[in-house]
Amino acid sequence: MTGTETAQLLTIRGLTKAYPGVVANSDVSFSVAPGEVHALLGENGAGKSTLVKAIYGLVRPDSGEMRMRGEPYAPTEPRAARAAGVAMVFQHFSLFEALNVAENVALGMEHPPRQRELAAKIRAVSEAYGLPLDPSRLVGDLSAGERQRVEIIRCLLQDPKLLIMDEPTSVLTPQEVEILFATLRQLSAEGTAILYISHKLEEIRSLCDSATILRRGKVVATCTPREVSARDLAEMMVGTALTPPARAPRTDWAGAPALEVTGLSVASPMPFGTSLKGIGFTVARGEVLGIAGVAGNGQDELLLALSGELKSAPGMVRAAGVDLGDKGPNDRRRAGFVVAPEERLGHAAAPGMSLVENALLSGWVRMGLVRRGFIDWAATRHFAEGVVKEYDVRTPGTHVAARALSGGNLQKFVIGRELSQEPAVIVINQPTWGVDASAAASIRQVILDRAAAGAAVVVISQDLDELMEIADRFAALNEGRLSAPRPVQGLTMEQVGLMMGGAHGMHVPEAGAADVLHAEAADAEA
Amino acid sequence: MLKLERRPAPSRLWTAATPVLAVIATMIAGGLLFAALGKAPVEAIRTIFWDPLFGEFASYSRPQLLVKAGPLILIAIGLSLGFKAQVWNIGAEGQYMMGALFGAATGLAFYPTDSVLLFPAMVVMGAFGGFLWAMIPAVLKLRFGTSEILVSLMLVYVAQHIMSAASFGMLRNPEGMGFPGSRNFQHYPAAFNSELIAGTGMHWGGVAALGAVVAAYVLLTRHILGFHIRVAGEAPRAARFAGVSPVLLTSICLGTSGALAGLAGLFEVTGPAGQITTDFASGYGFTAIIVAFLGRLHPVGILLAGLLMALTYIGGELAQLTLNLPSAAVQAFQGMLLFFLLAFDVLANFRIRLVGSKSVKGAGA
Amino acid sequence: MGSIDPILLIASLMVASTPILLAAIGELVVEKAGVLNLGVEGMMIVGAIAGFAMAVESGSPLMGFLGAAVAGAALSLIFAFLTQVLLSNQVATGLALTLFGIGFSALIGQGYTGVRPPPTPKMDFGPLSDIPVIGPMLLRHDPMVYVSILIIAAVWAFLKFTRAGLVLRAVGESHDAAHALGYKVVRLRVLAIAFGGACAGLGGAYLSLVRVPQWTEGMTAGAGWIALAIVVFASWRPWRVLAGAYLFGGVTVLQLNLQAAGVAIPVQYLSMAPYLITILVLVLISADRRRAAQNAPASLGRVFHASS
Amino acid sequence: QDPLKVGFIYVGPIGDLGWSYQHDQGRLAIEEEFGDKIETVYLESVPEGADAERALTQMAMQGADLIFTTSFGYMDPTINVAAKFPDVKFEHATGYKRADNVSTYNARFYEGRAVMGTIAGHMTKSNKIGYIGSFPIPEVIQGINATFIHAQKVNPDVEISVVWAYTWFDPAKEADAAKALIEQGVDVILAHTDSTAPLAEAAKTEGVIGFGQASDMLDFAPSPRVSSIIDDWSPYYIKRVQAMLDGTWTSTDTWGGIGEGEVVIGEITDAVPAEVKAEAEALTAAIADKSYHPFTGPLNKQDGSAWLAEGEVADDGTLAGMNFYVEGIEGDIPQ
Ligand SMILES: Nc1ncnc2c1ncn2[C@@H]1O[C@H](COP(=O)(O)OP(=O)(O)OP(=O)(O)O)[C@@H](O)[C@H]1O
Ligand SMILES: Nc1ncnc2c1ncn2[C@@H]1O[C@H](COP(=O)(O)OP(=O)(O)OP(=O)(O)O)[C@@H](O)[C@H]1O
Ligand SMILES: [Mg+2]
Ligand SMILES: [Mg+2]
Repeated sequence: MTGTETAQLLTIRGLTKAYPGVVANSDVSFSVAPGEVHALLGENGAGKSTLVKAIYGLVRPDSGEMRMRGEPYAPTEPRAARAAGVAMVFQHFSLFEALNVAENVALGMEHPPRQRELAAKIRAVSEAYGLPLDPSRLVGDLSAGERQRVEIIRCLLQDPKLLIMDEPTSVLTPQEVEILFATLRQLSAEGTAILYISHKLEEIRSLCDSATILRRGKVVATCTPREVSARDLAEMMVGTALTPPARAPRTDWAGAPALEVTGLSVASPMPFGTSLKGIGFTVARGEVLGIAGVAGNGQDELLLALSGELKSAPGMVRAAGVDLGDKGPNDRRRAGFVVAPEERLGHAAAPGMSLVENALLSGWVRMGLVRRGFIDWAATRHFAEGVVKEYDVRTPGTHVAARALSGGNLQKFVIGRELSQEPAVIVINQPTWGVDASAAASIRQVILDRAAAGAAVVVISQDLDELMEIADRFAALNEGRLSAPRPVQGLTMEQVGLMMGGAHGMHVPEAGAADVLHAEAADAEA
Repeated sequence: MLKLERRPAPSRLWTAATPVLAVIATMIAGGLLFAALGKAPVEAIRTIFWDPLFGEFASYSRPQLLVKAGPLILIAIGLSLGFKAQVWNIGAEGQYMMGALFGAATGLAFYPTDSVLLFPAMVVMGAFGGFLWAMIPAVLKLRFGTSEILVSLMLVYVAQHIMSAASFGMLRNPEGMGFPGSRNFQHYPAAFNSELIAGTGMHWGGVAALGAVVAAYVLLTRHILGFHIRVAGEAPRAARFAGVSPVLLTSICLGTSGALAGLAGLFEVTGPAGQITTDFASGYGFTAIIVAFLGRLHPVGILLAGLLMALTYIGGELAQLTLNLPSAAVQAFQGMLLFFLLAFDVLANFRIRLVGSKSVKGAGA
Repeated sequence: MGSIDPILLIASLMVASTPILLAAIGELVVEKAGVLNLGVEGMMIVGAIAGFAMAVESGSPLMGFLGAAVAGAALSLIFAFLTQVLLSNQVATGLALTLFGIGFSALIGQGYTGVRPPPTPKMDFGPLSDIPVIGPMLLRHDPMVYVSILIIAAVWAFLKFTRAGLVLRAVGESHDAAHALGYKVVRLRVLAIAFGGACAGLGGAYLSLVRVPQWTEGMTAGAGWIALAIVVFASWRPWRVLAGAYLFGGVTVLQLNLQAAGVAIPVQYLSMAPYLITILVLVLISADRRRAAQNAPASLGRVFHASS
Repeated sequence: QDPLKVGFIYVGPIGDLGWSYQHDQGRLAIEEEFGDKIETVYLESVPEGADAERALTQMAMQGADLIFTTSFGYMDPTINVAAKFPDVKFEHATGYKRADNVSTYNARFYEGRAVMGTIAGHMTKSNKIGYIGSFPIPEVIQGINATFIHAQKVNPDVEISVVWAYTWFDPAKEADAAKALIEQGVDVILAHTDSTAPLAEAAKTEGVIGFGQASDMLDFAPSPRVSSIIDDWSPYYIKRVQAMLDGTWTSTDTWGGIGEGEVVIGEITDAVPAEVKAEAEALTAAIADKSYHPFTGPLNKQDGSAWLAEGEVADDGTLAGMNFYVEGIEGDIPQ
């Protein structure tokens, strides 16, 4: 055992974990020192989450070894990991909507104090770190950013030696990200090691001391992010060179706006959802409107209201001058709408059904696959095969269940199914969510091509870079309200952040926040 | 340790094989149960499964299978549509009774008549009665979000009381010496649902059941409505995306299952049962739930499952007669059949793996 | 003829409601853990015969109740195995459990028809039970009436104040999140199911040992289903289960009392009343959708499969 | 020669301790009586209607020579199956349709009720007796009337309250009904439902008595069960099987009572004063030797209209279709 190894907080060597059909981690080795902010980079499915789940005791590696401060470390359950000083903020929140903040925090702690003390502690620590939280509120009523604070506070209260954060910033505004980073820097200064997973390369460059890059489960590179460009990082992840999408010159189409939304207000159908309040915008033919916003500010509801799944009042939605406000999804499809929701499995596609059946799902109206109520399966199969071929969907055939496709391939199928219907209006939520860089580029390209062909496009996305790349105009959703759209040209990140709502009630942590924390932790022990 | 791995798509082989496996496992476990009761297990199993089909008096019991299976299949087909769409109508028993009541009341209102229109009118009213009764949970679910499981079930008890009130009051046979129960339809030819071909056990109820199997098959495989029902069960949000209105779909599923249960009740009361009595309902509505699952909610599967269930009833009776097997044993046996089916179901959707505890090096070093 | 004495009415509705009360509070815990077990009727009736047989064989009603709890829990473990390990559909499995329980209880009960069980003595509160009104109304019951109320209180305190109760609610709320935090979802659910089975068994035994007392086939006569309705009716809150069960028991007893008192309401309508009133209250409870959605365990009835 | 095969079908489980149980006791009695000259088979819990017809057919096909169908609802199925099997003899309980190979039989339970009514009239201190009725059918109404007439005879102040349970068999409901009656101040409970639940409920309150019904229910003696009215089908079954063996079976309509041994008054316990017991026994004897008929005038109907004149005896036809209360009973018969 070398000296440097004992100086490290966590050392991983030769860790391998296989799932049926995929090796999620293959012979992965790296180490993290106390106070180090270490990035894990990689494409979707590269194995980052699997790796940190192994550290947190949720996944049992098939082989390999882990050491904590030089001691063998093999947590069999998260409790053991927490006891060893590991805390984790999950990629998909591990929160309970019907429970309050204090209860949620207590669930993530080993020996939580009594509710009243815990509430006081949450208040003190959250104030000290500039992340104010009311312990008695139901988590279901919190915004995405506030929910993440719950997760972070839960970790902080345990006084962790190693803090794992799996894509924490995808739900934050740029201002909130700044505050989070201040918190993390402070923790790192106090000696807490941080393992940080993100797809936002600029963030990584500004925050992290070192990076390990994974591709298809293997470590392909390590580097110091400050010293390389974001583009280099991306190419290391993908393993090929990337080309940005090309835009055709703008054509000016005559006539009424293709899509006109006025005073769109609907209540959310979800128990803890966000209602839409007086949304209005127009999109001309050939135009791409980008709608940004932190998750949970009404994106899902906006998509539902545009697709017709959520009924609005007459006059609120018009296409080429025709009122579709109170029409359902299929009437809107007849009027030229196509919609691709964010959630591929379960919303855009039925997981257990074949690709042929999933092609029928939304394609039958515009593609004429049903005659007098009876399904023309041959034509449907033909349509599905066409989508698979044209959009390069990698699948053994159209008979396989949607569930069996990888996320990226299913996304290509869904986008392809919608875009090949000769649409007049396209609404897409998160077009490249969970899709690797090259596929993402081709999806963006198709969207631009459709716009060039005269379709009006609404892209809702949390990826600001993506919106900047393909949108003509830009608007932001904030608590169910839409800001006035502005041309993308000349917009700064600062302005974008403010449009998204700035930093919701947060402020930069005070000096000495850690003292509060440690005092609290000492109390907890007592 | 056993570990389950989800298959990317359900295995066709196992989907077909598991019911057979379940029946075999039930035979074994049932044999053990019968042995524990001091009966010869092989003989008991043979009496239940073989004799009604190929035994000495099979020429009588085979048509009876149809008579018994008819209402089960008819009701189960309706229920399966709902179950596929995750609409849980478990009060078919009540809808069955209301169908019988509406239909019988129509017939009796015109007593005596020999109009050929009477029977078709009764059929329509029977279906309507069941439909109406099923629309109560539908409306309450859609309007107030009330659980259809509980409402449809509570309505069974209410229907039972209406049934008994009717057989003592409104529909009581005026020539019945003061005894409860309506006139017997056997003696009312215009309203009687007689055997279509003597000795086959086939009456209009059986025809309707077969018709329902075919219609459901076509609906589910060829028609967009059937496709929407399947999507709604598979992924409710995807169904809404596909433009399916949950209100409409819930109403269609509950209404259809109610109408079919009502039809079953009508054909039963005008045929095999013959009259409205307090004890008219004998559990078809509940047994049909089992038939629906046993048939994996597939029309052809339900057809086979209905026949299998009828077989266990008739065979169970034979076993009671010839081996003194208590009727409770047959009921427990049917419960086991369903348990095994559900247990083996896992094989269709999951691969089962034996995992040894692989060592993680760090732990030992 | 006579009029109805409210004191006696309350005293008798407490007894009449105890079986459904016990079964319902057990099911509440099961549903709070995110599991829908429709087999309550089956577990109750198996509890009824098992408790009866135990009491008769041992001569002790206490042993009977213990036996019933064990038998109910044992039967519920079939459900637990099928739904939690083999991931079967909970609705179908619950129905199968009921079917099986009714048949199975009839089988093992064959030697016990016509047997008289040992009497369950009343609680002795000494002179307290002579206090006017309170005494005859509340203090002259058998111990199980008080045990059932204690169980309600215990479940309430457990869910509200203990960490295990918090974890149970968390598992029912989101099994994936609970799993991610390292809680043993399946283990906890199996325990909850067993508890529900034990309570249903106790409820059944209360029927066969105290309320009737006798063993007869099919004697639960739908009480298990009522218990299920009461859990929804109570919007998953323990004290409301008490209120719901007493309301239902009250309506049942009241209709017989009205008949006995010679009130001229048609009998058929009176006997439908408990079911109609249950439906009515279910509607009122669920009409407030947001409240209903917040109280209902979000994972209720969903299959949990941890893939890692 | 093959033994005579005798079949029974029961509407409930033989373990119901009531109606089906008593018929099954009759079956056991003929087995006892005739030994291996006969063989018996039975089917329990057979729903009325289509299932009954099939069960009967299967039984006939399996070679039964004589079949007892023991519930009113089996009437039409019995007639139908009998037509298909002219060589098989059928006996239908409580019905009114007969054929060459179908007999009917019933028991005059009201005779027993008259005795119970006499005891009840003497024993009640509150002058209130309670009656749990199953369904409002003639047989049950006969019982209520007979009880009331004889209770009133010995105690002019007596009142009767009737609770309709709408079930033959639901122990919990029967217990609740008994309890409701007791809370109304009733201190004698009679039931025309089949479980022991009403007696068990009566046992919980000091001073309340009841009667065994259908079977003797001796477990509850000496109190609350002070006597009982037992359906004893054995004498009839033995007689009919004997007729089969002798080859003298013909289609008959039998309505036997105490005299024929079909209705038996269970032992009257010491909880009943000796003189009351003696009076009850005298009444039993008088009914048995036909010197007294429980429905003997003068009797008025509930609405005060005359039914039977002084000394007039009700005819069987009226009794079989009885759908009215006699004068003095309050409340309506549900329709
Ligand atoms: N429970 C599981 N069962 C089977 N395969 C799994 C499971 N969890 C993950 N995988 C597979 O393992 C691989 C690595 O997944 P992982 O979640 O670690 O990726 P990731 O790098 O975190 O991706 P993302 O950026 O999308 O979060 C993927 O192919 C994934 O599909
Ligand atoms: N939970 C799971 N159970 C079974 N198989 C899974 C699971 N998750 C993923 N897989 C399988 O693993 C493979 C990889 O899936 P995944 O979605 O991780 O792909 P990916 O590497 O992210 O690819 P893409 O870049 O296209 O999204 C697929 O074939 C998928 O069927
Ligand atoms: Mg991940
Ligand atoms: Mg992926």
